[in-house]
Amino acid sequence: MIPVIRIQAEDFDLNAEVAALTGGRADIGAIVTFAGLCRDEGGRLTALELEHYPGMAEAEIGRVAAEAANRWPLSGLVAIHRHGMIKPGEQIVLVVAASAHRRAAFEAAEFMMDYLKTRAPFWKREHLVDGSTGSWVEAKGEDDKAAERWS
Amino acid sequence: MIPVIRIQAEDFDLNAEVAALTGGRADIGAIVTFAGLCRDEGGRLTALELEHYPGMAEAEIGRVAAEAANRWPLSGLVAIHRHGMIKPGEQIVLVVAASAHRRAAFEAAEFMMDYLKTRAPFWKREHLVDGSTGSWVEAKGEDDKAAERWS
Amino acid sequence: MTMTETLTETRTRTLKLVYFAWVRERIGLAEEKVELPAETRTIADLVRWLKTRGEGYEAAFDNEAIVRAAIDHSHVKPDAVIADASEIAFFPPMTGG
Amino acid sequence: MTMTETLTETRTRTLKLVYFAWVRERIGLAEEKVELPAETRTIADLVRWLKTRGEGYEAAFDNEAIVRAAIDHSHVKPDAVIADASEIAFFPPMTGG
Repeated sequence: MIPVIRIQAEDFDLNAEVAALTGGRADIGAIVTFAGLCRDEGGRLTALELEHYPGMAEAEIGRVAAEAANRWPLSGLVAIHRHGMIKPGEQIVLVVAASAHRRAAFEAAEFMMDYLKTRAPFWKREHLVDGSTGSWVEAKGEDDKAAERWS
Repeated sequence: MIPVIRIQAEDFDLNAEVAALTGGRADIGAIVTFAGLCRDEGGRLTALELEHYPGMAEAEIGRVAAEAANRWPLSGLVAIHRHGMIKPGEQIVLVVAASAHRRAAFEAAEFMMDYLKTRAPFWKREHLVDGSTGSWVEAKGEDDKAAERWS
Repeated sequence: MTMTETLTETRTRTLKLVYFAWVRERIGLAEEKVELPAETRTIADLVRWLKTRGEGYEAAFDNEAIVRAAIDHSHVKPDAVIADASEIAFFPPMTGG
Repeated sequence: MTMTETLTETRTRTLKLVYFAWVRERIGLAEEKVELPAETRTIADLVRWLKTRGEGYEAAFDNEAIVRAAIDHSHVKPDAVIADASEIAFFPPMTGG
């Protein structure tokens, strides 16, 4: 199982990613997808700007994916992270985990997201409705705690 | 938040269900989908036949969905369960859970699946490659244990 | 005849029974209407009575503990009171999802 | 000159530094090449030296504990040895996902 890792400015398509992973197979029983979307924070934001560290982003997500593949019997694993300007309602990140059984697929997807949040080199900055550039989003302690669950 | 519950013979489309749930909204940060697929069990099966209890299937899944909506702050919840003959590789069940944050979406989707497995009135029968009708699938103790986690 | 007996007899009535999966196959019926005997108060009472109705029923309820029941589309335990139910279902443990 | 000093001087070399998010903004550079002083053995040594290079660096590393580092695309702790790294990155805690 070779994980699919992509860092891109373009949007992604849930059906297409799932189809690429399952096409022609009859041994997959469970597919869990996670899509992270940009929120407008109660109408405060016009966009989130995502800066990333090219090269390291792919490498780090690849390491997280390899760890997931090592922990759970996965039939397929996809992780796509966008960068650049993303508007409220648009997709930011996608994880797809497929396995024979549901528990592995759920856990692997949740593990991927908890680790992406704390280890993938991406930084979010707010763009506000008054046209100004807001502040950098602060990392949340709860995200570190979520990631620690798996260690 | 009114859960979408459908019991149907027809297949469903992941993108369409997610779009129906998120369309025009900017307060959703996390969408978790679970799709359960028919496996061929190492080439042994040509199909799974799903019998269900019409009326009770909708009512019971509705009760499980209401409980999920009560436990987690959900922006949307979809549960679709197919019946009839389903071939290996085809989709059987779909759950979509949307929330502002990922933990609620993941937990609600997993809760829905654990409860669907043990409480929704559906029964699977195997159809074998030699053309014969195989046995009814036996319930798994691990599914009961999975559901008990939430009580 | 005591007052209690009169009330019990008044409540005797026709009930719809539905069966699924191997319970359906063993009984040989998907559904039927039965006249519920007056002394049949709970699901367990009903199962006991059904088992007197022939080999198919006996086979279906051979391992009583495994067969699940629902009253009017809600899961119930064997000690559940039938009361004014209109449809009672019997089926194996669920294997959907 | 001792043997050790000779070896240390031999290892002095040019290193690429890259900065992200508010670390980049405070320093005012996305990347730069620096001549690493011979005594700069760990990430913590490098941070100490960078802070002597001006206000922007001081502001970026004002709260040293919060700034993360990576050597050649891998997260490292402040006590990590730079050794023969070719690219070192400094950035705030990640907020992707």
